[in-house]
Amino acid sequence: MLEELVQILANEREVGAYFRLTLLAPEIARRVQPGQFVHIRILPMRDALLRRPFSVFQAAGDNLSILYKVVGKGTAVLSRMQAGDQLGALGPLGHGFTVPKSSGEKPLLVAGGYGMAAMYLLAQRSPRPGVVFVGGRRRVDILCEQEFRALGWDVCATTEDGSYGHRGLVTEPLVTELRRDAKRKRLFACGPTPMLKAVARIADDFDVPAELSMDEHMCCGVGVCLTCVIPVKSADGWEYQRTCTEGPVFDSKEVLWEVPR
Amino acid sequence: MLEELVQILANEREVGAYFRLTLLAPEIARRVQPGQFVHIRILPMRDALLRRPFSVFQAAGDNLSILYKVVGKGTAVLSRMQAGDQLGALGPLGHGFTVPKSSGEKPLLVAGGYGMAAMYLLAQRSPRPGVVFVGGRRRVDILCEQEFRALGWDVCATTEDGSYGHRGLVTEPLVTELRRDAKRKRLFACGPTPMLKAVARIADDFDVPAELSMDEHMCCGVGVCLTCVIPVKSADGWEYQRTCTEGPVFDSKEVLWEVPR
Amino acid sequence: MNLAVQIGALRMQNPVTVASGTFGYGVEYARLLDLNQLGAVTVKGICLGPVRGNPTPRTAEVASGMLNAIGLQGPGVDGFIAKYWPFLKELTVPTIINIWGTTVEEYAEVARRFDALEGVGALELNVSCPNIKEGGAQFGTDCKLLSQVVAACRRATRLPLITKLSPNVVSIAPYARAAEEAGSDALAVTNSYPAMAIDVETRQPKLANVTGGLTGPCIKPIAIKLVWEAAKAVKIPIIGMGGIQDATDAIEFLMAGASAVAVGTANFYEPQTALQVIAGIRSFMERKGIRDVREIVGSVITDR
Amino acid sequence: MNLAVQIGALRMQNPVTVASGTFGYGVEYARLLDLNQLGAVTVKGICLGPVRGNPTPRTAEVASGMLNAIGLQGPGVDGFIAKYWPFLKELTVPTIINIWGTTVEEYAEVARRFDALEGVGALELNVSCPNIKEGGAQFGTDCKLLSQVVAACRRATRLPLITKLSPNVVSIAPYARAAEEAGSDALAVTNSYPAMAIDVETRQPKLANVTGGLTGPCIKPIAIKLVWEAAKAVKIPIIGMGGIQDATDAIEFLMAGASAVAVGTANFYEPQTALQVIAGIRSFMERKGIRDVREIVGSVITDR
Ligand SMILES: Cc1cc2nc3c(=O)[nH]c(=O)nc-3n(C[C@H](O)[C@H](O)[C@H](O)COP(=O)(O)OP(=O)(O)OC[C@H]3O[C@@H](n4cnc5c(N)ncnc54)[C@H](O)[C@@H]3O)c2cc1C
Ligand SMILES: Cc1cc2nc3c(=O)[nH]c(=O)nc-3n(C[C@H](O)[C@H](O)[C@H](O)COP(=O)(O)OP(=O)(O)OC[C@H]3O[C@@H](n4cnc5c(N)ncnc54)[C@H](O)[C@@H]3O)c2cc1C
Ligand SMILES: Cc1cc2nc3c(=O)[nH]c(=O)nc-3n(C[C@H](O)[C@H](O)[C@H](O)COP(=O)(O)O)c2cc1C
Ligand SMILES: Cc1cc2nc3c(=O)[nH]c(=O)nc-3n(C[C@H](O)[C@H](O)[C@H](O)COP(=O)(O)O)c2cc1C
Ligand code: FES
Ligand code: FES
Repeated sequence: MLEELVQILANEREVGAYFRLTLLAPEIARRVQPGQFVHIRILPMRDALLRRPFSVFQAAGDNLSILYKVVGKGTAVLSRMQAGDQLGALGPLGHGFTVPKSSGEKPLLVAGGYGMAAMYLLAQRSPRPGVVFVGGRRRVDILCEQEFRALGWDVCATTEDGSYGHRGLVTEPLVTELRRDAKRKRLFACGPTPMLKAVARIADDFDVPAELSMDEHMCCGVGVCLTCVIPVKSADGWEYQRTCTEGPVFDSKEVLWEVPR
Repeated sequence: MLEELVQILANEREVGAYFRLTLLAPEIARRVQPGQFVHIRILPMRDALLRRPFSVFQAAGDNLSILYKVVGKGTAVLSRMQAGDQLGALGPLGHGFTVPKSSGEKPLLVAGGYGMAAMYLLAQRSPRPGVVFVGGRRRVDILCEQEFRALGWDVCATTEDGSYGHRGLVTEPLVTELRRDAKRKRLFACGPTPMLKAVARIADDFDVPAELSMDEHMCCGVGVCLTCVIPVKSADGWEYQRTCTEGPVFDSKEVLWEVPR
Repeated sequence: MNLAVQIGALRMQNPVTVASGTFGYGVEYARLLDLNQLGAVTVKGICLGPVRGNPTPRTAEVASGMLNAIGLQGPGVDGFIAKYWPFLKELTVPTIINIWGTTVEEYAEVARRFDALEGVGALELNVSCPNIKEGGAQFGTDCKLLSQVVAACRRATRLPLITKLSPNVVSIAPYARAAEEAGSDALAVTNSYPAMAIDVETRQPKLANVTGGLTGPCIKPIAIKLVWEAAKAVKIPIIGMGGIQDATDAIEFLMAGASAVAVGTANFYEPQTALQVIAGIRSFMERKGIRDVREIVGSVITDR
Repeated sequence: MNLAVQIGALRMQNPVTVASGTFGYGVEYARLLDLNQLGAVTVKGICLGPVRGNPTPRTAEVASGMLNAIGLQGPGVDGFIAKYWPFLKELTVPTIINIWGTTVEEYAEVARRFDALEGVGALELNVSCPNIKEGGAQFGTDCKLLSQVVAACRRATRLPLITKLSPNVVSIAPYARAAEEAGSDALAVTNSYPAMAIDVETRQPKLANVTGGLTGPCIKPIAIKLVWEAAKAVKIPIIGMGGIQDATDAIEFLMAGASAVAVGTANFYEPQTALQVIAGIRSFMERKGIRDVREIVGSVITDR
């Protein structure tokens, strides 16, 4: 874990509301594991103080990139920053995905929207290719399909409005695939919470292991503030665990989707 | 009085900590009178909310310019802004100088540091040239001397460290001039408060009229908040008057330099 | 679409006014905006006689806000009537007159004087100014004194009475109830918060008065909570204020339980704020299909 | 140049600690900064047994600050001693343990437990947490209860006691004096301020707990005033906190009367803040020719 003032090398619109940000962040880039994130301080946002968490999308040499969607105040300000501008970066943070082994289960990735960003390093570092199920509302929400194909992975896209790939939810082709053959598969998912919950249920139904990257609001990003907790099974029933520290990746069997009364 | 979102046309270092800012502000530029000011909202300064007041230095056609010194947070942010960026401008504000008449008294201008900025329009619009006494700590504090000379005015510069012009205080050559001949002269002064106070005393000593542009902290700039008041003589002793509305230019005879007990 | 709200007998064509002391006597801003678009104009605090106010510096900028210790400089009742009333009475929107005194009797006397003035919209009792030595906040932090002031003004006038509460209390509910029971028609929540800043270079306080009132976006979360608690405590309407910069802020106050809102500090840096807030509330209602602004009032969902 | 200060029997090598709840148990930041450079480490509030805390969302961003309603999640005394004490006791700087309870007896019991633990620097009594139903703030807004809690803890331990006062009072002076008289060695001023925010799109409060505590630069002017008033009321030293982002902020607290300061919310966005503050105080002293940091304490000039 490191804190760096990093320089923006590029910050360009990918498609729709999605931007690709490349940073010169040698120390973090070198250390990052798939599924980890960086906590970014957007310096021009002076009255909004908190950092914003983003999955590390790609890391190569001294460079690190992020794929982000403009959703609010911080990402809007970020999208107007330019090469040469500086950001504060804290990372790599969190507990990432288990990188598949060549002899292990076949990885099936499930991503919704910018969830795709958390998946690239995993696909890249996996010794065996698998399938990425990627979903979104519309065509523009299907990100970097070609980059995953270039790694030798199959990509199965779904859009809710049918404007691209299958029409429907991303979990539908996943279920089809698991119905065909659920043996020796492992699921890795990142996306909106309802999608993660659906994936957890599917994993349960088919009895396949699944790792979920949870998207919770964060404050410190390093485990001290206890903002980002989710209820997780524990020896004495359940406990709150920190998404930024014990997560963001959790075993789907451990996540409780509601706080027990 | 108008509120405009205005565009920066140029924002360049003049000398030392002084910058010259040119704005496209047609409505304000057209209306401004010598000694009036604009109240500027520096938009990127998000946690610092208040506007900053600046004298209008020059106005020509649709353009208006300001000569400012970087002294704190707002002026520092302003100095990093670029052509094309936007500012909020409220103006023209305040009660300015009395423009000399061709048959009237000879204008003697006294300026310290950025006080020079408040003087240019007055010199330009005066039908008869006079003398500008300009003072500063060091050579870099003597601003736009050539521009005043180009209007046909005499410029008499003083620096405290003697690095340029006379060595000493700006009021010394003024006194020399008045000793020579104080008849049919009118003083106009803008600068730090101790300088204004000295000018007021000199005006009194030589019995010449003097108009002083007071530099007080402001908040609203339009007379509603009552931040910028100074004690001024009135029918029933004294009252607080607003620098932004009744001023910034006051008759030196009316200004009380201390609040009466 | 209905934007009108009722503050006691006072009808406002929309729920947006300006906060006392941040809009002078209206006339100063008349060249910048059409005052008749507002729900009401609220003027700077007035007491019986003219007041010079505090020495300078009187304001200071702080993170997302400002401090002030103006000390209620003002022309007094007569000065106000002579100098500003001729302009204000010609407006088509009502004027809310903010009043104060140093004794219960003085409050009542000022109320009586304005009762005699034709056309006043409402009186707002400032029992919460932190910046004067006598009067002001002491009435707002003592339930008994508060009751006395409100009751005395109630007897002195038939004008709608709005009691402006102090934020500087452990719980606002008893004060809200005291004002209601003493006959106040509405509450204004909240005034500025006691605070201080020091210039470390000179070691002097940034205000000549040493302490002052904190206002602006920095106090909004405090003000929202006070409005929410006051609204649960009383039946009379509340005018919410504290840090409103845009329509979203205003709607937050309405949802917390305010029937109307006032724009304060924002006027200083963005004089069009109140008008922008009105336009923004309108488009929020359009977008959400809300027909009557009163449906928004108190609509926060506190049980998940 | 002397930077060391004394908080009761607790010696701090410099006047800068971190605020409880914003620095975990120290270990989490150990990879980012050298904890032994601090004046002291202050840990998250601990009560007798483990506590799960409030449902989420627990924090929300607001103008120049944030709201939190964590609900004092923590491992309890035993969990803390097992999990975090082995690390903390090896530090060369003292640990201040922030404690709380839901009854006077519980406070005393926690104090007793830590009295038995070798090497604790001081206990900070949190009588001012706005985010739990029982305990917390009620002890901080009632002078009698406050006296009882402090006195009971005083009897339970010889460790230096720091009473952390609530900002949510009409005047802090009586509370400061009550804590002093009941045997507190120092005060911490101030905790977070009760507040609330609403998401107008969903109409839900931004915190699951509905209300929470406001912290960060937005509350600094309030905190400075409280420190100044508390310092006038008592002789015991004060640890000042509330919105400190840099050395200038810290010096402002020292001038107002604090003998030491704590960096809170700023840790979340800039973990190096406390170290930067120490360096900044040092260079301020160099620039001004100040030999001993204690010369700065209370040095504000309030008579012009
Ligand atoms: C582990 C993790 C990885 C993430 N990776 C990515 C990514 O690769 N690409 C991407 O576009 N986004 C990612 N996000 C979501 C991203 O953090 C939010 O979109 C961003 O914080 C929104 O900031 P804002 O200021 O634009 O929104 P605002 O709504 O203005 O933010 C207000 C507050 O809410 C928080 N917030 C708002 N939405 C979210 C959200 N969905 N998740 C967490 N906090 C939120 C902000 O951090 C801020 O504190 C990730 C989130 C987490 C927790
Ligand atoms: C009528 C008038 C005309 C002026 N004309 C010019 C000009 O032409 N060129 C120029 O360089 N400066 C001028 N000034 C001064 C200018 O307003 C300040 O230098 C500026 O506000 C400093 O802002 P800051 O954020 O950099 O400083 P900070 O110290 O960070 O500002 C903090 C607060 O103090 C106020 N403040 C600080 N210094 C002054 C000051 N000297 N006068 C008034 N308010 C101050 C700021 O407005 C702000 O509210 C004028 C001031 C007035 C009142
Ligand atoms: C400069 C200034 C002067 C004020 N004068 C008064 C006043 O005369 N009477 C009063 O009741 N409130 C006064 N207030 C308080 C405001 O009316 C309002 O309650 C407060 O500023 C909170 O709103 P805001 O955060 O939007 O400014 C004043 C506030 C400021 C900033
Ligand atoms: C997330 C969070 C958790 C906190 N937890 C505690 C706590 O457990 N005990 C306590 O006494 N204060 C707690 N506080 C209050 C801080 O210690 C401090 O008093 C307050 O945040 C003001 O300082 P700041 O503005 O620098 O953050 C907490 C504050 C925050 C923001
Ligand atoms: S974000 Fe602070 S503990 Fe996870
Ligand atoms: S700055 Fe507000 S009255 Fe002059």
